[in-house]
Amino acid sequence: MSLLTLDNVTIRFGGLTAVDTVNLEINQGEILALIGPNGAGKSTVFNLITSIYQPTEGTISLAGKPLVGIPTHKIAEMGITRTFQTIRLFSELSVLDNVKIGAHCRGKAGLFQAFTRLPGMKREEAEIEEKAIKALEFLDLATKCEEMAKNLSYGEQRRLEIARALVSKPKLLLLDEPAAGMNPQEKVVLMEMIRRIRDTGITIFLVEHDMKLVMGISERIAVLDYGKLIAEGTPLEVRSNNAVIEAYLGSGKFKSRIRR
Amino acid sequence: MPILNNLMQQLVNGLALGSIYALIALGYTMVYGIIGMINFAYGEIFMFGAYAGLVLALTNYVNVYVALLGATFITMVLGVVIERVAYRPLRRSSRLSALISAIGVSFFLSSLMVRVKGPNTRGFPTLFENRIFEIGDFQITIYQIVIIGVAGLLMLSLHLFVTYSKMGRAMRACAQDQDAASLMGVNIDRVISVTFAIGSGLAGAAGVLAGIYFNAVQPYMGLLAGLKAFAAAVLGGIGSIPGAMIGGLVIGLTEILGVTVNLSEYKDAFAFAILILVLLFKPSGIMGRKANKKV
Amino acid sequence: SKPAATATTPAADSKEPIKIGFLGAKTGDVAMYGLNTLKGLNMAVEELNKEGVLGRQVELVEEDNAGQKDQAINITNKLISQDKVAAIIGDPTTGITRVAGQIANSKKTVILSAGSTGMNVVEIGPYVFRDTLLDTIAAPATMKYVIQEKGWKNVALITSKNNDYSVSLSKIFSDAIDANGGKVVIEEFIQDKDTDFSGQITKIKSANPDVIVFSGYYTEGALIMKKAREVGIKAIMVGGDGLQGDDLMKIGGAAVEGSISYAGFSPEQPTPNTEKFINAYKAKYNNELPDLFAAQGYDALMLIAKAIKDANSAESEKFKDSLAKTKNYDGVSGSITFQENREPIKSPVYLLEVKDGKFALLKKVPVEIK
Amino acid sequence: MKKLLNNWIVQVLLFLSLLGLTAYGSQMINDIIPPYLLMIAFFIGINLIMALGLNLITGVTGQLSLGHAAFMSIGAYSSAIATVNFDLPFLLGVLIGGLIASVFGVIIGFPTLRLTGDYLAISTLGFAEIVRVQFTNMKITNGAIGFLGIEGSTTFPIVMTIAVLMICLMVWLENSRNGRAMLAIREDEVASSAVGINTTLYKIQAFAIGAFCAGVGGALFAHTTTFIQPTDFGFQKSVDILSIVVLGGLGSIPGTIIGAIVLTAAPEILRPLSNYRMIVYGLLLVVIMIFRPYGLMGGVNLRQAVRRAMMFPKKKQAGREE
Amino acid sequence: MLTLEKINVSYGSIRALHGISLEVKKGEIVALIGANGAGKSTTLRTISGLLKPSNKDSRITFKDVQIQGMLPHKIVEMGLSHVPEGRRVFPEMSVYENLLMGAHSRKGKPGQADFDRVYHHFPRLKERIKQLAGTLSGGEQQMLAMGRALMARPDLLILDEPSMGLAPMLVEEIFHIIEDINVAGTTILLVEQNAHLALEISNRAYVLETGEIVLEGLAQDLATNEDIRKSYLGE
Ligand SMILES: Nc1ncnc2c1ncn2[C@@H]1O[C@H](COP(=O)(O)OP(=O)(O)OP(=O)(O)O)[C@@H](O)[C@H]1O
Ligand SMILES: Nc1ncnc2c1ncn2[C@@H]1O[C@H](COP(=O)(O)OP(=O)(O)OP(=O)(O)O)[C@@H](O)[C@H]1O
Ligand SMILES: [Mg+2]
Ligand SMILES: [Mg+2]
Repeated sequence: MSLLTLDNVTIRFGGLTAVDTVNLEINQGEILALIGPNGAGKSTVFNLITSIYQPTEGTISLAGKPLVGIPTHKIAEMGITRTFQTIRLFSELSVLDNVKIGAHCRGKAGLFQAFTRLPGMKREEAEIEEKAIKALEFLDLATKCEEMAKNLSYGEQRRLEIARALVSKPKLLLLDEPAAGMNPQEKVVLMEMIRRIRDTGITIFLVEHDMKLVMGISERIAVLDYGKLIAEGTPLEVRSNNAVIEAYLGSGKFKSRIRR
Repeated sequence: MPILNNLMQQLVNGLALGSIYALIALGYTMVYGIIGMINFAYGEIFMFGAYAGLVLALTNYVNVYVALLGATFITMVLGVVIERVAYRPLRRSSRLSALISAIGVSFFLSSLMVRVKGPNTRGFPTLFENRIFEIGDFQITIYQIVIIGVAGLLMLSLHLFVTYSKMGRAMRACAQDQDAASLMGVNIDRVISVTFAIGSGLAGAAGVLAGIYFNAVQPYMGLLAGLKAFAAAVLGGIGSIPGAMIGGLVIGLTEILGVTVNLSEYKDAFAFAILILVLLFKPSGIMGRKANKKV
Repeated sequence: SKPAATATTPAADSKEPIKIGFLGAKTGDVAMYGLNTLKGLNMAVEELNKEGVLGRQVELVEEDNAGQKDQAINITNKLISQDKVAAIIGDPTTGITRVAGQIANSKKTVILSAGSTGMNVVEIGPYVFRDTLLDTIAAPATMKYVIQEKGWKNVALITSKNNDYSVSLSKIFSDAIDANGGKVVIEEFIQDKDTDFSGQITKIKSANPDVIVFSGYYTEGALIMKKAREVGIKAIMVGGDGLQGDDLMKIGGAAVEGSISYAGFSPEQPTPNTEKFINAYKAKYNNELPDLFAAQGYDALMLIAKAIKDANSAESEKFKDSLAKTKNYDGVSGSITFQENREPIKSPVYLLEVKDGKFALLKKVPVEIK
Repeated sequence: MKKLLNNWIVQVLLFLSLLGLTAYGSQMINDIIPPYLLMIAFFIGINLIMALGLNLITGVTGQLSLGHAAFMSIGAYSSAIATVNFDLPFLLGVLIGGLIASVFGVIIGFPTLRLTGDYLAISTLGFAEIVRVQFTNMKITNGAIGFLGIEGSTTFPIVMTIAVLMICLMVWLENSRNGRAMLAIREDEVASSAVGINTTLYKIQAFAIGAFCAGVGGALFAHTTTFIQPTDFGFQKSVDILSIVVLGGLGSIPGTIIGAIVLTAAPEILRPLSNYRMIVYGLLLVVIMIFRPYGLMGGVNLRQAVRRAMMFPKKKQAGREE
Repeated sequence: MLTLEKINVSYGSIRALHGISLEVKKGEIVALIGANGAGKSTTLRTISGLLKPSNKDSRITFKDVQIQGMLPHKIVEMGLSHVPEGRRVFPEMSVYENLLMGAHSRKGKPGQADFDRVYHHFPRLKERIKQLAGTLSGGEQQMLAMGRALMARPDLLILDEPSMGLAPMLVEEIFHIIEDINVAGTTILLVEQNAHLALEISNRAYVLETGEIVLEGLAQDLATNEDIRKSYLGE
C-alpha cells in the first residue's frame, strides 16, 4: 500500500530545475533509499515533502491526503518527521529537551495548562519525559541527557536528530545522510538501528551516499540525476544499472594510481 | 501651479535630507555588514566627529578642508580604540552582548561630551559661503549640492572598494565566515580595525558635514542620527552600500513628504510606517539579497 | 560635624548647615536648564554663606535626574528622607516638577521650581512654589504688541509637538492672536531635536505670513530662522521665554536678528540688585552672561533664605507661610509677588529684541497685581 | 512530604500565604525602610515586571525587540484612562493596561513576524516611535503636556505581589510545552517547524505575554509617577529594559531579576560620583559585558546547580536505608 | 616538514587532546584516522592556529619554525593550507572570488597559471565561475574548497574529511586528485572517515582514539592490522 505519493513533482529555482517531474511511491513499512550525485535534488525532495519548499508543479500526498500548501508544522502532526543533512539541533538546549521538543506535536497542553499546572498537564509532562528517555535509550544516548546538544560529537548529534524525529511517533521518517561523518564501524551500528526503527512500523525514506549502508538495508532504491528519476528497483537491479553506474556509482574499486 | 512648484521644492528638500541620512548610513552599514553587530555607538562617533570639526574650525589656523580631514582622522582613531576595548573581547559571544557594550560606549561618549563641552547646542562657524541657486521655481543651496554630491561620491567609491579591492574582498570574507577567512591568510584583527577605521572616519566626516548643513552640534545628536542610520541601513538591506544610500534617501523623502501632505506632526511616524511597510513586502530590505539559506 | 568655615560668626559654625536640595537634570536632553539653574544656585549659596542664614551655613545637595521621572521620584525621596533638606529647588521643567511636587507636598517639604511655566503646578498643594514669569501673563502681552503695535496680522504658528511647554504656549498664543484680531494663516509642527525644517519652511513661504510665532526653545528657533532666511522669508520670529539663551544668536546669527521674545529676566537696564548679580556672575563664570535659568535659580534660593529668616525657622512647615506671603520681592529676575494661590506674579514682562547679536530691551510691560 | 509539595492546591495555598506575608511584611517595611530605598525597590519591581516580558520575547523566543517601551506606554495610558476617565478601580485598570498592551502585541506581532533578526528589531523600534507620536497627538492623552491627575495607587505590596506572581508564571511557562516550543524557535526555526511547532503561533504568544507584562509595568509606573508624558516612553526606555535582560543573561529568569536590581539601583548607587555618574554607568555596562559576556547569570544553570547540591545528601540517605 | 609534540587542547573543561605527537615529512601523504569525536579536527585546528594548546611544554613546528601561538594568517603565509571540516566556502561570493580569496596570503595577484591548475583538477569549477558558492551542491563546494586551498600554492595541505557527503564516484575522483596534488609536490595531512581509501593512498598513518594516538605506522601495515580492520574498516 502506498503511504506517500509524489506525482509529477517539479521545483525550479530561477533557471535551475532542481527536481524535474518526479513520480514516486513509498509503501507502508518499507525502507526506500534515494541516491544520486551531489546536487541531484535529493535534499530538495525532502524539503518538498516537508513543505519547506513548495513545488512549482505537481502534488504530494500522504495516504491520500494532499500535502502541498500545508505548513511544515502541520506535516509533522500528520506523521512525517525528518533529520537534516546539515545538523540542525537546538544546540543550546539539553539533549533531553531536544527530544522533548520533538514530541511537541503529540502534546496538547496550552497556555492555560502552563499557567495552572493542573494534574493533567503534569501527567502529560511525565509521559513526554518517559517517551523521550526511551527514545534516547534506543539511540544509545541516555547517558547524555543533561549535556548541551552542541557539546556532543558529530556522530552523537546525528543520532540525537533521529531520536528527536522519532518521539513524534511518525508514520514516515525521512533521514538525510544519517551516516555522513561516521566511520564504517559506526555505520554498521546505525544500520541496525534503522532496521529496528522500521520494525516498529515506521516507514523509512533515506538519502545516503554510503553504498554499503544503502545496499545493506533498503528494499527499494530510487536514483535521481539532475532532478530526474533515472532508475528505480531493488538494490541488485540498481547496482547493475549502467546509467546509475555511469552517473553515480563509479567503479567501486578504487586503486591508488601511484605506488604503495 | 504653486502646489507643483512646492512639490518640486519639497523633492529637493527631501533629497538633501535623505543624502544626509545616506551619508551617516554608509559607514554604519559597512561596519554593520562586516561585524554583524548593531553598533549603537556609531551615532556618538558621528557626534564626536561633529565636535572635532567644530573645535578645529574654531582654531584660526584651520580651514574647512583641514577641519574635515582632522575630524575624520580623530574619529578613525576613536573607532579603532572603541573596537579594541569594547567589542573585540565580545567578538565570539552573543550579538546582543556586543549591542549592550555598544550602548555602554554610547552613554559614555555622550555623557563625556556633556562634561567636556557642556550640554548646549552649538552652531558651526560659516566655513564657506552658502549660495542659493534658483532653478525655475525652486531653489537649491550650495550646501545641499555638496551634501548630495559627497554622499553619492562616497557611496560609489566605497562600493567599488568593497567589491573589487583585495581588502574589500577580505572584509566580505570576514563577514561570511571569520574562521575560514583566517585560514585564507586574512588577518582578522587588522581587517576589522580597518573596517572600523573607515566606518568611523565616514561617521566623523558625516558629522562635520551635517554640523555645517544643520548648523547644530549637540552631545546627544548621535542618538537620533544613529537610529536614522540604522533604519536606512536596514531598509536598504543590511550590508549593502548602495542600499544604505537608497534607504537614506527613502527615509528623507518620506519625512518631507509627511510634512508636505500636512502631517508634519506625524512626520517621524510616517517615515517609520513606510519603513515597516517596505519591509513587509521586501523582508530583507530594498537591496538585500534574500537570505538564501539552503536547508 | 563640619570643619569650621573661616570668617563667619561663631554661632554659624556650631550649628548644622541648612541643607537645600537641588533637583534637576545635569545630563540628558534637558541638562542645559538644570546646569544653568545650578550656576545661579551656587552663586546664591556663596553669597548667603558670607553671613549665614539664622547663623547657619547653607549647603546644597545636588542630584541629577537626567530628565527622567523615575529618577526624579527617587531623588525627591532621597533628598527628603535621607538628606533631610529644608527645601528643594527645581526642577526647571514642568513635567518633573509636577511629579516631585506631589511627593514633596505630601512629605511637607517646600519645593520651589525655578523654571516651570505650565499648568497644574502650584495647585498640587501648599508646599509647591515657583518663581517664573507665567506664560498666561506674558504671551498675551507679547501678542498685543506684535499685532496691534507692529500691525503683523498674518501669523505662521509653529509648535514643537513633543515639547509640553511649546504645546501649552501655542494654545495661549493662538488665543491671544484671535483676541487681538490677528489670524493664523498656517500652522506647522516640528519636534524638539529636529534639525531639518526645510519641508515646513517651504510651506510657510508660500503662505507668506507677516510674522513667524514659534513657541518652542531657542535651538530649534535659531535653526528654523536660518532655514527661513535661506529661502528668502523676510518675516521675523516671535516667541516665548524658551527663546531666551545666548545660543539663539550663536546658532542663528544674522537670521535671528530682530526676533522678539519675552522674558522674566533681562541683563539690560538692570536694577542695582540685578547689576550686582550680573557682575558677580561674570566674575565667577568666565565672563559669561547669566541667563533666565541662572537668574531664577538664584532668586529661588534667595526667596527661601528670606522666608527662613522671616519665619526664624528652617522647617518647611513653618517657613512655607512666610514664603507664601512674599510681596514685591526685588529679585534679580524682576519683582516677585506670590498671589493668594501661590502663583507668582512677576513684573515687569521684558519684551526683548535681538539686536546686533544681543538681546536688547524693546519694552518693559509692567504687570498689575490684583 | 515531597508528594504533598507537588500538589498544586498546596502550592497555591503556600503561594497565597507567601503573598500575605509579603504584604504584611512590606507594611512593616514601610515603617522601617526609608522611603528612598523603598522607592528604588518600587522601580526595581516595575522594571523587573517589564523585563520579564522582554525576556520572554527576546531571551526565550529569540526575537529581538527594540520597542518594549511602546507596550509600556500603552499599558500606562490605557490604565490611566481607565482609572481617571472611567473611574475604574486601580487593579482593574492595571489589568486593562496589560490586556490592551497585549492586544497590540498581537497586532504588531502578525505582520512583522515575517521578519527576522535586525529587520524585526527596526520594525519594533519603528512601531514604538509610531505609538509615541500617536500619544503625542491624541486628545485623550493630552499630548505632550501629559496626562495629569492619576492617583498614586501603586503600593509596595502590590508591586511585589505582581512581580512574584509574574516570576512564578514565567518559570511555569518556561517549563511547559509552550515554553519549550519558544526556546526551540530561538534555537532553530526551520528545525522547530519540522518537529511540528507552529512558529507563528508561539511567537505571537510570546509577544502577547511579553506585551502584557510591559503593559502591567507601565500601568504601575503611571500610578506611581501620577503623571505621564509620551517622552517617558522613548527609545531610551526600551534600551534600558533590553539592557536588563541581556546583562542579566538572555533567557535566564534569575538573571533578569539580578539585572533589574543591578541596573535600577546602579544610577542611584553611583550618585556620589555626581557629575561623572553617567560616564561611569556607561563604562559599567561595557565592563560587565566584557567580564560576563553571556550576562551575569548567563550559562549558570541554577536548577542543575541546586539539583546537584541536593542530590549529594539524598544519595547518602538512600545508602543508609538499604 | 611538520612536527607536533605533546599537544593538549581543551574546550572549556572538556579535554579533547591528550599529549598528541606526530610528524609529517616532506612529500608524504599522512592519514589521521579515528572515530567520531576522537579529536581529529581538533588536531588540525590546532595546527593551523585556530585553537591554542593548553600546556606550556607543547611544541608545533612547521618548516623547523615554531608556529605555536602564531595567528592563523601568519601560518598560512608560511605555506600551510587547511581545508576545514564542512567546506566553509564563502557563500555570498562567486566561485571566482572564492578562488581569489585562496590566494589572499600571497603577495600580488595570482596569475592565470594558478587558475589553470585548479581548473585542470576541477573542470566543473571553470563552468561555474560566476555562480555564488552558496548555491553550489555539496560536491561542487568540496571541489571549490580544495581549489581554493591550492590557490595558495601550499607546501603542506591539510584536509579534514574531504569526502564527507560526496557521491561514490566523486569520492574516488577526490582521492585521485589528492594523489595528483601530492605528486606535483605538495605534502599532505589527511583526516578521513573513509579509512579504506585513506590508507590506500597514504604513506603513513596515525590512529587517534579519544584524544590520544594509539597506533602509528606504514599505511599498508595498518590496513592489514586486525584491530584496525575491525574497528575502523567495519569488517
Ligand atoms: N534554495 C535554493 N536556491 C537555489 N538553488 C537551490 C536551493 N536549494 C537547492 N538548490 C539547488 O538545487 C540543486 C539540488 O540540491 P540538493 O540539495 O537537493 O542536492 P542533493 O541531491 O541533496 O545533493 P547532496 O548530495 O550534495 O546533498 C543544487 O544544484 C542546488 O544548488
Ligand atoms: N566547540 C566545542 N566545544 C566543546 N567541545 C567540543 C567542541 N568541538 C569539539 N568538541 C569536543 O571535542 C572532542 C573532539 O572533537 P573533534 O571535532 O576534534 O572530533 P573529530 O575526531 O574531528 O570527530 P568527527 O569525526 O565527528 O569530526 C569531541 O568530544 C567533541 O565533542
Ligand atoms: Mg543533500
Ligand atoms: Mg572532525
